[in-house]
Amino acid sequence: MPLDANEPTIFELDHGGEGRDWFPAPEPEEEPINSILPTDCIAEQAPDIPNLSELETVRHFTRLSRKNFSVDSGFYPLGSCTMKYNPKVCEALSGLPGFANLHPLTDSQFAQGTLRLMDALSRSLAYLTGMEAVTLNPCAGAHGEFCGMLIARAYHKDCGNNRSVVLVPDSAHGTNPASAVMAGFKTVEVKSNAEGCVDLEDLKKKINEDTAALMLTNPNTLGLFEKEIEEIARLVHDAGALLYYDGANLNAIAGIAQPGDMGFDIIHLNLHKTFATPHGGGGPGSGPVGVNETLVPYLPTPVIEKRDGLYRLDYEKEKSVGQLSTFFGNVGIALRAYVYLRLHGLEGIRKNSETAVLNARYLKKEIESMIPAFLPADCMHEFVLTLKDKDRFGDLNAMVLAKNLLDHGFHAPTVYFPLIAKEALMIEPTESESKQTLDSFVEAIKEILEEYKTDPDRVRNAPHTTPVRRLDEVAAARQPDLVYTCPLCSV
Amino acid sequence: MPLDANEPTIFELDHGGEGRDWFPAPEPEEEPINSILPTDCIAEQAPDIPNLSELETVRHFTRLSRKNFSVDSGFYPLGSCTMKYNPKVCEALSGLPGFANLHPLTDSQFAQGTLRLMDALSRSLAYLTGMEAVTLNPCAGAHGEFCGMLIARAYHKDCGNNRSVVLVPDSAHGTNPASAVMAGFKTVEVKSNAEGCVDLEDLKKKINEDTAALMLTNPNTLGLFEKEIEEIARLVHDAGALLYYDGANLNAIAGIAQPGDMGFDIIHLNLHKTFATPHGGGGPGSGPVGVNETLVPYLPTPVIEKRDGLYRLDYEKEKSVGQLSTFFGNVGIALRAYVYLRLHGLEGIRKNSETAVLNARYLKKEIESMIPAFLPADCMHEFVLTLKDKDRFGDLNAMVLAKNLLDHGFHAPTVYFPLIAKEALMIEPTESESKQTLDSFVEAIKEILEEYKTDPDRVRNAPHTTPVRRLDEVAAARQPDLVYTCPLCSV
Amino acid sequence: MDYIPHTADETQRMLSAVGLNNPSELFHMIPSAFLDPEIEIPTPVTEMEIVEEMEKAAQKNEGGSMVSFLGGGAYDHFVPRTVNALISRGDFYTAYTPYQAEASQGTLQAIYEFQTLLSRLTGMEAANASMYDGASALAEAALMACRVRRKSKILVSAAVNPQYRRVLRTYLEAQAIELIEIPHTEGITDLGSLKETIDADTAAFFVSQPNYFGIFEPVDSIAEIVNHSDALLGASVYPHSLGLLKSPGEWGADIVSGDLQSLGLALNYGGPYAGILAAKQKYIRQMPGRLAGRAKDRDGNPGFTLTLQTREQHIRRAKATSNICTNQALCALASTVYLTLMGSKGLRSAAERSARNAHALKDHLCKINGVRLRFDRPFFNEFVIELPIPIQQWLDKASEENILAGIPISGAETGSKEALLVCATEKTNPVDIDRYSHLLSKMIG
Amino acid sequence: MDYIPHTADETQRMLSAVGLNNPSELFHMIPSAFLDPEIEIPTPVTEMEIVEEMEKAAQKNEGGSMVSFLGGGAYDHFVPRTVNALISRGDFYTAYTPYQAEASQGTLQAIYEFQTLLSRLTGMEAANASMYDGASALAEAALMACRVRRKSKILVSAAVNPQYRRVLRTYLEAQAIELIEIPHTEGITDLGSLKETIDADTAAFFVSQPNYFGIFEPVDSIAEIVNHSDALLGASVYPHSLGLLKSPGEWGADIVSGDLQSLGLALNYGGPYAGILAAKQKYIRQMPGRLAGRAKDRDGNPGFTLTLQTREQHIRRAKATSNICTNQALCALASTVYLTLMGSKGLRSAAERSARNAHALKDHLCKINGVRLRFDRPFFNEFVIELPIPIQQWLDKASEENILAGIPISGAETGSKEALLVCATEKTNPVDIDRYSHLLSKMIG
Ligand SMILES: Cc1ncc(COP(=O)(O)O)c(C=O)c1O
Ligand SMILES: Cc1ncc(COP(=O)(O)O)c(C=O)c1O
Repeated sequence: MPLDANEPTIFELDHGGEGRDWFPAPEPEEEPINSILPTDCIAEQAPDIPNLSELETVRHFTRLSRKNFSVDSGFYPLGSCTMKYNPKVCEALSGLPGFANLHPLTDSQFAQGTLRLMDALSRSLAYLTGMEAVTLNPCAGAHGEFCGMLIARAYHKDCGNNRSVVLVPDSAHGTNPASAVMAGFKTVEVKSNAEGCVDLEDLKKKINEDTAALMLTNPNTLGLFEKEIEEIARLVHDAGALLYYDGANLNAIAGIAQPGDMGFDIIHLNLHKTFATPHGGGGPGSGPVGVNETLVPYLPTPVIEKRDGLYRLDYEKEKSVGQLSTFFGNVGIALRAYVYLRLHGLEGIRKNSETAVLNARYLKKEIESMIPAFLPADCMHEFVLTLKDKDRFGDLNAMVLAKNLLDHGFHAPTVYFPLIAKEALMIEPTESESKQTLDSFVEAIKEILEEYKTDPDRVRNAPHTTPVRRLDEVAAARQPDLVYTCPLCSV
Repeated sequence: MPLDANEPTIFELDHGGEGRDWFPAPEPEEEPINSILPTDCIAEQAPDIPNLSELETVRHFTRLSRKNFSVDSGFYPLGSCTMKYNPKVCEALSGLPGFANLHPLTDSQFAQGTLRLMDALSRSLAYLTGMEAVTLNPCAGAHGEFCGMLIARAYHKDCGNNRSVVLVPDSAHGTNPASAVMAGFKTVEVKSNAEGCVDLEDLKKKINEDTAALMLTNPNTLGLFEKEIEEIARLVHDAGALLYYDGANLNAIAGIAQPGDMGFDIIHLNLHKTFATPHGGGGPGSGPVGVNETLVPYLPTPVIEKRDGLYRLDYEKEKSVGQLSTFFGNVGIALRAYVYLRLHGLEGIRKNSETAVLNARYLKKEIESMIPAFLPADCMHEFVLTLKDKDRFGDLNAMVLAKNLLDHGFHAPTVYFPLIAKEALMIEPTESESKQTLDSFVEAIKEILEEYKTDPDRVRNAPHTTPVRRLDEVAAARQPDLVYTCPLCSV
Repeated sequence: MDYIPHTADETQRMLSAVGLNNPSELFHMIPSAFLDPEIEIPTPVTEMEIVEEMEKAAQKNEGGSMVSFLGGGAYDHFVPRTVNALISRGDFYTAYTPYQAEASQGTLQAIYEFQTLLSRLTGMEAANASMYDGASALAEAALMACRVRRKSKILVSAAVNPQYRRVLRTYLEAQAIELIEIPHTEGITDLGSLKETIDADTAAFFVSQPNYFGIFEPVDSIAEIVNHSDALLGASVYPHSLGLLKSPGEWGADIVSGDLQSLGLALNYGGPYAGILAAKQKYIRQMPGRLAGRAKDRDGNPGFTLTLQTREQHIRRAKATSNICTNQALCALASTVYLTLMGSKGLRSAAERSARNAHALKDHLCKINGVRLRFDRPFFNEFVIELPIPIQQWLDKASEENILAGIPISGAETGSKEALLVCATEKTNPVDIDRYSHLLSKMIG
Repeated sequence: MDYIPHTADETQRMLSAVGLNNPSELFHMIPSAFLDPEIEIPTPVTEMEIVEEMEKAAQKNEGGSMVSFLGGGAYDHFVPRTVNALISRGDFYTAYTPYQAEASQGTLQAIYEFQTLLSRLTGMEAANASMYDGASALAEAALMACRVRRKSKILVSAAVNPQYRRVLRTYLEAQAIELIEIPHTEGITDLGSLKETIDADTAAFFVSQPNYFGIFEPVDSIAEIVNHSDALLGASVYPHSLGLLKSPGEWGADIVSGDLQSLGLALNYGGPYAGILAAKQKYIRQMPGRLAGRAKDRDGNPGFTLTLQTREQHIRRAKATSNICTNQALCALASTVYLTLMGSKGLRSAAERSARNAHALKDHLCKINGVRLRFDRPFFNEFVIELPIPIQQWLDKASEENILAGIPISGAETGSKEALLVCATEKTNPVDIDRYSHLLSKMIG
């Protein structure tokens, strides 16, 4: 609808409004503000923010929202992102006033409700993954990785050797090496073998007494289970290093198998993936970190403890890696995950994993005859296609296919990741999607491939039906326009 | 976006799901239900309702919502409907658990919060309109009219004469005659004069000792103030009849002038217009009725009364016209209106009326050069255009213009109402809309008239950009398809 | 607080454009005697202040957080949180009646789905887009029956909810339609009296299943009697029960009314709820209210539109089938979402659970000395008990313990002494059932 | 509860399609030793049950409904109800990071607007799309300064919130960056010590305005000192105060961090909040986190896209400016809506009102015998008082009266004995100010 056409920014909508009286006017006898506060601290004018009417505001953001694709509006098979259904009840309950209005520095005796739930959630996550203890403090997956790497660092230091290298498979998510570096490590890449898994020979070559940890995603970012995990764990532990689990892909195996069992020493989870907290257009998430028994003392502060029947927060942990966030991370997100886990129990979580894998396996099977998978092995909850065969696909590359899917009413899969797959399309259907939806997605791919034969130009130039067409990102990066400047003001 | 293309019904989405366990399973030792309830009352099968997953449900209704035009998404100048901004705070506060969870038959001592607000609202509405008392029981405007007509009936009966006729101007809203008939009256139409107001001569001709009431909208449905209102009131009262005020158009004069002052004996208000409660896609609304002192005993039951500091509901009112709804009408809507009124006070309400009139007057002025107004007089909060001049507009009639406005991102005005105006377009901008929006609406009309010159076919065939194009209403009414029947089941 | 977008300068420019200097001049056509009235309503407050005021007022409704055994036409059923999440999309609730079909396909399709769901639940062939509430829907159903049969006498069972009967009386009296109440014997409609009273002038007989006392009416016998006359059989139903019970269509009803509240709507101290009106296909042209239908657009694509509008006031005016215009659309949408979420399985188990809980409660209570069922008949999820102590005494005691113990019913209604209508739903907690019976038995001693 | 759409039959058909009979076969590649672990998490409950459980838990948070004078990095500010109404649209909150620009214009434009609002508020030329929270944003700002200056020493004022300093330490230690705290003298940064400590190796000095004690720092003098070195001047701000105070840009900051919580976010026991990171244009290529930019589409129409992504981990991996991926986007959206609703006027009056209320409270309290300001300096909306009685005694007493009276600050922080950090906002009610001082003066006697 033209309703959804170009929407001006709030700065362009600004027509010089004088603003609303949000608060009762100060009593006439009240002193002027600059006799209360030092004049030299006060700005002469209020900040340059438009004063729109409430309807102008509501309409603006309502219209913007309609330009978004979302899980609530359609299939969002974005690989590695687990775009599953975010239950509304989790939203509603985490927002109850008793939770929402609680100040983080409230004496813990008056915050027992939230503290108990946080404790219960971290225990359940520990049981589910087979770890000894879990902290909810990290705000996202990468924050969890950072936390985990700090723990690895502290542990090795404690053991008297400042190991400086973290091994990261070439298929790993970009946050893995970045987090290791944030924690002061150097990273060394471990190759994947022809089957898409860690190349054991390469690992053996690269692991040594300077290796602090190996970061592993399992199933890995190709959607494949690292079958040699026992051998990998043995190699890592024999070298005196720690095995780190990137839990972004836990949705394939939650309740089915435990990272703790496989030999992982440190893990992080993405509550905004496996535990269905919404992605929020990019965040907030929550990245709890679990550790084995040895590493418990290194967990970040504060730590929730129960004493004399009361939960409290302990900031004084001698060996802790310290504090990671202003307070205790994204508590509101943890509450959502708590509700989700309570609704599911073990059976529900297992069924999620099974269905997530079944959906991926089925979808892969249905698509494979049209577009080859990057690797033939049975996938877990996601899989990677490759359009690298130019003879077959011409210039219908991963990006082109992605943009055409938008025109068919689907969000695009993840493209060009993992980096080891050329022209990669990474598809994760999640357990929330019906067979009907998967089938219609297959149908859309078929139609696009057909259309490419009859009208390649239209296909190349997709999308055609989105609020904007393809954007010139190169020009945007060359001359970044990051903040609105009034065209008249700049002359 | 193709996202918003054809969305199957829930019945078509049904793929035979087995349904969810919404409740804990009955204990195994529990008796089967048909040993608790008489078997012959129990249906063999559960009702034939699809079992969709929660995501299927959420996605379906999210997608449907995106096919709607709404005040939150754009300008909605629907005449007579007062599509003003519905403040979110009114929604949020009326839904507080203390209000939402209150059972209507709760002992009134435990419902003092709501009762006090209802009492306060009805008093404020009475003060604002100059009436003696107001009931909140009617569920909508037409329900209020029905209530008002019942009061008129009861009053005349009490006075010993069963007057049987209600006079209704030819410009009146359809509910006016329909409500009079519901209350057992016959209706007689009073003509409008050339100026669009009640024709006093015709009124004099038709009013007599059988006249129970005259129903009047002021400003009337042409958006014109009935200037002769004092004379009309005199004529009506001299004939022993009552003067009824249809308050659908109060948004023009709320706080500026009082129906009570003008001589109206009974009024109804539309909280879903002047008091900004949302229209909900067709309801619920609320249609409070106010009366003068004489008529107070006839108000419907229950009546809120305060005794010994406690509010209670009185059902025993000897002269009352009786009960109109299961409980006390749309309490949740009244709460929204209460919040709205508290936020505005008299000054705010007056400013609303002024701005509503200014916006209409301005818009009329800007459009008039392109499309003539039905009548030249200065309008109040709305005005009527006419496209009846075929020489000038050809087949660009009211409906065609309306549909083209949809393509320009605006909701259409009310068309073909009031009936006395040919090819009528009735435009009510409300006070919520900015000058910028009004100007862009004028621009759109200009563009449509231009386009009609260059590409009349495209104009005739609008809309082009809506989720569906023009629907065949004639065929739909000839063979009504009112409920979904599975195509396979019907063979 | 104001929600007006104009700057002072814009207001001035707009005034100039229409040849004025001052906003007060806008009202020149209003006789000056009427202008500038003195009006004493409270001075405005800010959003921050009204939030505080309303939160306090909500807390003053102690009943809103008490453990409730109240039914009698409004029920505390479980509502998935998703219902509210969906109907609170502004795209739905800030739209008007879908007169411009092309810009209202969301609302229209939802109405069509609602009509279908309700016709399936009631066993009728058609249902409209909603009436105001259960009582006014019953009244409109009675008027509709009179139009269908061109008669002006209505019979109603005295075991129909008294609030509903009051509203029915208001509506029928206005049009001078005769209304006769068929008494109940021991909690069900007196069949003998019905047989005697129904006659060739009767347009319809209306019955509730389950009835006001929660009791199952002998609907098959009733249908037989009514079928022997020319009258229509009308029903007023509690739709929650239809997850489990035979539909009115199955037992022979021609017109069905009821209240949607039990299908996903909050209690809200009585409203907004919404009325159900469903009927056999052959009667739809006499139906009041809005109807959506499926249609084809210019390109042959399916779409939805309001239809059969010639029944309605905006076309037919004085001759319309009803005066209703604004209805309870958003409530109907809530019920549509609710039904879709619950599915057939959820609906049935909700109804079963309500009945089970009520029977558990009854079993507990009837073990107490002197407490007995007023009517010893099968019931659904409400029942009437007599106590050996004054009803009000128990209600007062219970409320001290944070319990709303039931709705007092007068001796006139029960045909004996004052009694108590007690209700359970699928939400009723076993712990609370225990507490109720425990407290009562302690009090009776 | 499960949210899975498949029927048993569909599951079977899909299994067959991939050549399996049984879901357990899906996991054949997992060594069997790992399969079927025993896991003891609570058995599942229904939505109906979890609603009850969570409502009870929420009630156990007495602090959530007490009258609060707590600040110290999280503030109880007024938030228009419209903020939540808009950000709770699924179209926003169930979307991912806007990597597919064409399908994410809503999110992208909102980020662009957010960046603009924040750069205006802070007086910087650019701002990113959010960090995790105020403390981690400060830490990332410090790392950014080290990259910009290619140095590895950071100075921070001891009057910066201690929680923030703890996090800063965690981040800097990891990369072996030296962190030196510049002590405060009587509540403001010790200028002498700063002057002495800052040297050619210093990448940046970070200060808060107002600082942790609520006190205004002598930012002009600080800027002068820092400008004489090669170090950057970094700020950690309380953005609510920027409605009224000079922006960090005005007093010479190069990089600004802070927490969005005071701009429209609920307290939520500490999160989700979001971090602010803004800087001068010349530093943006060293900025961590996401940035949206305006661009042109193929038809020449304006649109928005993520930009300068080569700074980020998904492109640059180990060499990225930060590891951040998921940020706090929805919180940034909430702040964007909040700021748009409040407008410049609302923001300024909110900040004024906070300050007024705090000063009124201070005036009341300082009249009480033995109560005095720890630091006699101008403050914004928080201040530190010393009491003639043990702090905990007063806190206990106040909480009995439903008041959270403040945050205890150790003698180590104040440089003297234990004291109390007390905060007021625009929401603080005069009645509660009276109660606070009344109770305290009664207790002190
Ligand atoms: C495999 C993998 N690891 C780590 C992350 C980082 O998680 P977050 O975005 O929560 O920081 C992601 C997120 O996309 C991921 O897919
Ligand atoms: C002038 C007029 N009168 C009466 C009504 C009827 O009000 P309601 O729709 O609330 O029944 C309307 C509604 O559109 C109206 O415009």
